[in-house]
Amino acid sequence: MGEWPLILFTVLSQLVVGAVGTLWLLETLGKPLKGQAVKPLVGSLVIILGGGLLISLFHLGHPLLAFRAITNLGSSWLSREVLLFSITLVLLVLYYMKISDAEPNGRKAMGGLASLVALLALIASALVYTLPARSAWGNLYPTFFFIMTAAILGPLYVGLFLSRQEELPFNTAPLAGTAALISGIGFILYLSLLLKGTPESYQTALNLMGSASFWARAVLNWLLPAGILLAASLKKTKVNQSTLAALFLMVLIGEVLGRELFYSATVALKVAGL
Amino acid sequence: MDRRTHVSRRTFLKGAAATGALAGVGSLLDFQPVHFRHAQARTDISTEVFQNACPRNCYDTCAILTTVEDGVIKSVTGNPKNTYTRGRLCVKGNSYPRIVYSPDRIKYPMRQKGRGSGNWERISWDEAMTEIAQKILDIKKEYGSTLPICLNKYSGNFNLLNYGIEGMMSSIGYTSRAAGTPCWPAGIDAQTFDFGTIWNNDPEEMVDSKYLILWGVNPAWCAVHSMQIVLEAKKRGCKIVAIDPLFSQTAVKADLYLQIKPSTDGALALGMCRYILDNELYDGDWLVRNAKGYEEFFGYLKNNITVEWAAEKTGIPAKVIENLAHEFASVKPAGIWIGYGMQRHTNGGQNVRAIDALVAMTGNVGIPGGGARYAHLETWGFNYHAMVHSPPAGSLGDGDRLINMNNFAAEVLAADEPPIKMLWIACRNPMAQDPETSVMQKAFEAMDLVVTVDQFMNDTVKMSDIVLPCTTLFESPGINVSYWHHWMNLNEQAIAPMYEAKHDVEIAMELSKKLNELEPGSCSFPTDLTMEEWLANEFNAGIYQLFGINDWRELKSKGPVKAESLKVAWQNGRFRTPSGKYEFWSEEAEKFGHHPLPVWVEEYKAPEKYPFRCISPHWKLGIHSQFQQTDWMEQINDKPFVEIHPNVAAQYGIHEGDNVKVYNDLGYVIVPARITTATSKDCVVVYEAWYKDKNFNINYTVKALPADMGSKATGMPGIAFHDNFVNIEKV
Amino acid sequence: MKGQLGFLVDIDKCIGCHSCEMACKNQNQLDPEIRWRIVYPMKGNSSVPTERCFLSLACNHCEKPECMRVCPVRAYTKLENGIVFHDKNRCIGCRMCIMACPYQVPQFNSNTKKVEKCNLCAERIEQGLNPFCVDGCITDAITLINFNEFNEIKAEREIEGFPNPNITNPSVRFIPYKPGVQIRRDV
Amino acid sequence: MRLMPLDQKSNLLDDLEKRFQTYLFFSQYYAGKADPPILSWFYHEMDSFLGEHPLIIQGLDLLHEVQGEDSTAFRYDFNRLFVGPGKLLAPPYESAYLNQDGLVMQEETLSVRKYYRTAGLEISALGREPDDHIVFQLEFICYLLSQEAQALNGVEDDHINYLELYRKFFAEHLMIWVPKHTRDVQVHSQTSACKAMGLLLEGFLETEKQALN
Repeated sequence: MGEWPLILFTVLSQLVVGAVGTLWLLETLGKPLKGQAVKPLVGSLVIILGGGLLISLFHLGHPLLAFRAITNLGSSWLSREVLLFSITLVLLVLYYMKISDAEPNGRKAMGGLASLVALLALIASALVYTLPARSAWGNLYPTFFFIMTAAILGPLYVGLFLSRQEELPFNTAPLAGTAALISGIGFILYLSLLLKGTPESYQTALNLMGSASFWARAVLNWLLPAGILLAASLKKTKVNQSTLAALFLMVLIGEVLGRELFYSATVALKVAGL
Repeated sequence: MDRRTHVSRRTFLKGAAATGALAGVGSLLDFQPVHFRHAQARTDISTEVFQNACPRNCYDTCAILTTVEDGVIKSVTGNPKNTYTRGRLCVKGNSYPRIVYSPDRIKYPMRQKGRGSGNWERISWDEAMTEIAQKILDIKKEYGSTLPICLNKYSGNFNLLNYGIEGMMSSIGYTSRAAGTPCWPAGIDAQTFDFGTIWNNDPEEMVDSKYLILWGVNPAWCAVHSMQIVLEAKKRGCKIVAIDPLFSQTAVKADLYLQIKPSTDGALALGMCRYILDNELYDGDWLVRNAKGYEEFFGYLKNNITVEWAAEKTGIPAKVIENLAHEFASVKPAGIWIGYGMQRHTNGGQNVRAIDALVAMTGNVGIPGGGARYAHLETWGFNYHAMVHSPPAGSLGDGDRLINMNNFAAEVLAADEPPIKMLWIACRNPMAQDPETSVMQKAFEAMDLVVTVDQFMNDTVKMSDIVLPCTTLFESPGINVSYWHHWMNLNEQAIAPMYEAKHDVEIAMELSKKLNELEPGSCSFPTDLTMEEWLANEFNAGIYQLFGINDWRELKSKGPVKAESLKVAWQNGRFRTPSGKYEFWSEEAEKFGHHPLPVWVEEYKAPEKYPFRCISPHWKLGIHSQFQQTDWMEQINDKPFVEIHPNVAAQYGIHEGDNVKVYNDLGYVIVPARITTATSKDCVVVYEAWYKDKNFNINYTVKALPADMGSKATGMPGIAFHDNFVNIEKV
Repeated sequence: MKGQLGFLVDIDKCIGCHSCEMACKNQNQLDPEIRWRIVYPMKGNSSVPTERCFLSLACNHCEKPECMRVCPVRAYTKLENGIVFHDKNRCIGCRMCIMACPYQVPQFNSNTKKVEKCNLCAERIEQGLNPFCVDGCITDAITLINFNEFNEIKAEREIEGFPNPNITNPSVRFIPYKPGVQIRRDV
Repeated sequence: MRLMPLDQKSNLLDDLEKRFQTYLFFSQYYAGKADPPILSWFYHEMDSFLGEHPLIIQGLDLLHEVQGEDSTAFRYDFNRLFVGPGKLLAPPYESAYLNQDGLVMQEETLSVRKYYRTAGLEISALGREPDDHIVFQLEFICYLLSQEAQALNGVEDDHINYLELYRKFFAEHLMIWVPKHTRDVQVHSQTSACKAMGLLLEGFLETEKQALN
């Protein structure tokens, strides 16, 4: 359980990536949103990402030397991740400063740029864990899972934040519901891949399925959001704000549990037989 | 804070003066620190390398080089000048600095109020010596002799100077002594009957063997440097055979491994002898020239032994025995290394004699690469000046009273006229290592005074009244030789003794001074020699000649030296038996109650209630109760365990790691199971060791059952540690 | 010296005595929880019981070291003699290398809060000496080899218990255990 | 450099005196020269300048109870904590806390040795006792304070800035390990005397840390 800084950082940063992307979609597909509604949202993303980056420092033995971590851009995805998320943070701040009702196009471009860099940062983050030494990770799944985390948490967060103040061009909740469904199905495929893989993959799958928090997560993170949100969108009813808040909280807990398992259940290559 | 009153500066200074008085060290403006001195001028902090010698009771008795900087040990390594040690240390030797600098060492003389209470007070050396000396004098007065004082000292430190502790005891009068050895006596007697004494070829020339049987010996754990020699011999084409009831680390490396039923080694050797006899593969010439009684031996074989019988006894197929006998008798030189484990049985001595006979009848005695290798004492011809002292004039009695070390607890309790009232323990941890631990507890409880000299708190120290801190090998000089290889290693003092630790000889001198102060003439132990003088006094012309030096000080520059002339044991054919020949027929053996021939003696059988033989061999991360307790060893392994065969485990529903109670009438231990095919269905294995802070001691189950031999050479029979029968259950 | 240094581990000779590990610890003055070289006991099979066969491993100084690839601070460098050198001064204790090494070689020192590992006694190599483990091995089971000159045919690149060498191409070779004839009672 | 006065009324020499006496007392205590009667004397005579740190208040309250306490129980407790022969429950060695292996005579001990040498001293039992034993460290500070006082009085004309050395030694050694040690004392002591002395020492060092900053 020593990986809490990483768990929080990855989940929070992915929330931000999802949120900034959702916001950009909203701004692009509809008419510009009101600056006074968007500004606090972007401000909150700055705080969350900044906080996440700060938390991630506690993973280091020497947090004060963290600035060194961008010195191996040539081959280290960790260096690239740190750099890209730092740029994302800067872009978000610029974005925040640009938000005013006077000039919507410039801020849209800035939002687009921030979303793009944020997505790249997220992919870099996933590639950090794409390690051949860990057969459960050495594939496309870390990237898939990280994107899905962003795709579930982001729309929910933005929807929750904006729903009271703004009439949105489209409902963000079904987006999250669909992502939850895809994420859940993706995980079933992932498990079957692990069970057929190396002994270490197999053991990882057993660790996952044998853990209570895995099943808690399945309910909180996949079944309930997918069920509630998709049912609501089929019935064309709007999810009320308190349900949305409850769902967001459930998903956040589910993602954190899932990320904890991502680190703790994974079995490294075994040396020797014992 | 209301109740606290502010004192004026005047009152305060009055108080301060009182502190000063308490300290006796003056005041702020006139302060002389008591624990400091002016730093001695030094331009640089020098690095020095010292020679040390590992003094543990171990075949390898390694030569060590110790790097010291500014008076502190930086590292230890093997001394490459010793071609046996080859500049390498074993896992234990490499961990030495951790022992010297553990903050948990016993630092000062301490007295316990209430044995086992943990209530210790620090006392000065003078107080300690006064109390002990007074007790000795009181005992002498009350009982008219010093016989109620009993010494239990053995091999925790095998430095020659540590025999000074025996010398100290001799110097106060006749005392009671733990006599004998728990280690190897049955085998010594066996070889003494056969050859006249123990003497093995230089182990370094084992590389020249063509055929080598490692019989009941596990050098991969207990003599690692010899394992290298064995592997080198194997590389050069020597066939390595391991015979052992356990699939030991050594057996794993052999060309051929035979899993023999425990305690039936003699049957296998005799079966082989019979085959060799029938097929006329023996060395007739050698027998005619060198042996006494081989005709009788051949007669015994013909009338009593068959290969089929041996197969039945040992569990080894007849065909395999025949092959083995054939190969062994057809290749020269062929040798056998006889381990100590295989003689810790009620028929252990006889089994060794049978193996000796096998080596002798094939003419492999007295040749390079051959031999019935067991041990030797040929390099041990020192003066024992520290040890040999006469009692003071007027001492009553006619000699020391011997207490069997292998049944120490019971014999101490039974001693009468006079009873034993005081114990002095040095270089031993009997509470952890001796059989029948619960009886040992009672024996300690019955004493008036128990003095233990040690480096760390252990089960024995816990049961003592006074504990005295002793030096490690790096803190006192000495000299070490081996009972296996032929080297002599000088041990230099590399660092100052930590805290108030003293060497056994220094303790003896202190006690002698105190005794004579309280009652002049009560102790004859010299008090005015330096440690170097004590060392010098151990040497004599014979030793110098054997090792090719003129003065022991040469060792300081020369490093370790080897007795080259001893290389091949019995090459000259002059055996030290009464007949001067190798004795198949030994009247000496008969005198000690044995059959004169190496005959088969039935092994000790499992009682119905306790179907498993519990073998408790040595453990690779420690030697007896030393080393396993250090943190580096704990990193590798930190718990004892019992090895159980998979079939037995299945039968008892035991899984890997389950706690298993190993018990018999005497007691029990509870240890986790390790399920392994390294043992057989009729044996469980628990390695003997002392673990820090763990309630584990296999000796709670071990009965003080004597081995068949040992009385001739060591004064007492050995102990049949491996004839221990137990039952197991999952808990 | 140029080339690729590495270890030849003769499992047939190794008796699992831990002297190599302890010599390393003693001479390099390591903290007790840190083991630059580890003697791994192997699970048994039909010819050898559990814990009677061992795999002694230190850093394998891989040709394509994962630790070096993933390290964000360039604490790892590959010296011209092939040693994968870890510089404690640069390390910030992110533990990325611990995740990435297929052989679990880098270890986190909770005292220094940095990672450390075997540097193949680089300073000794410069003086023409062997690493401490090689000199400390009682049975000569560990040899320092230079892959530029190495052509021992008995040496294996892959062996049971040793993780897939195709990831990093480790600079270690093994001579496998050759069991003798065994006459065992209860197998 | 000037010390923050412990009490605004006093002058520097007074400050030095108080510190000196306190360190001296603790060093005497650890050298095994104090027993409950002396400790209760300490309680009566010295509480005035130990400051108001909560640990000190707590310690003094506890020390108040010591007067009737059994000297032998205190002695056994003291030995279990600091002397032996068993595993020490609160080893009085810096290295036992700072050395990762808990060994003495390692880097940590030698760095203390270096400090002593900077002031021209070394322990008389060099190589026999670990230089970082608390008795030596406390006595060393007494020496530094005394040298500083003598310099102030013009008795000694030395180039060493003893006060600076004290401040550094305090920050780099005493303060780094003694709080860990006194916490061990809290956990393992069985008598009020040992417990109280642990609290007082920790409280005094805390006060001093603030004064030195």
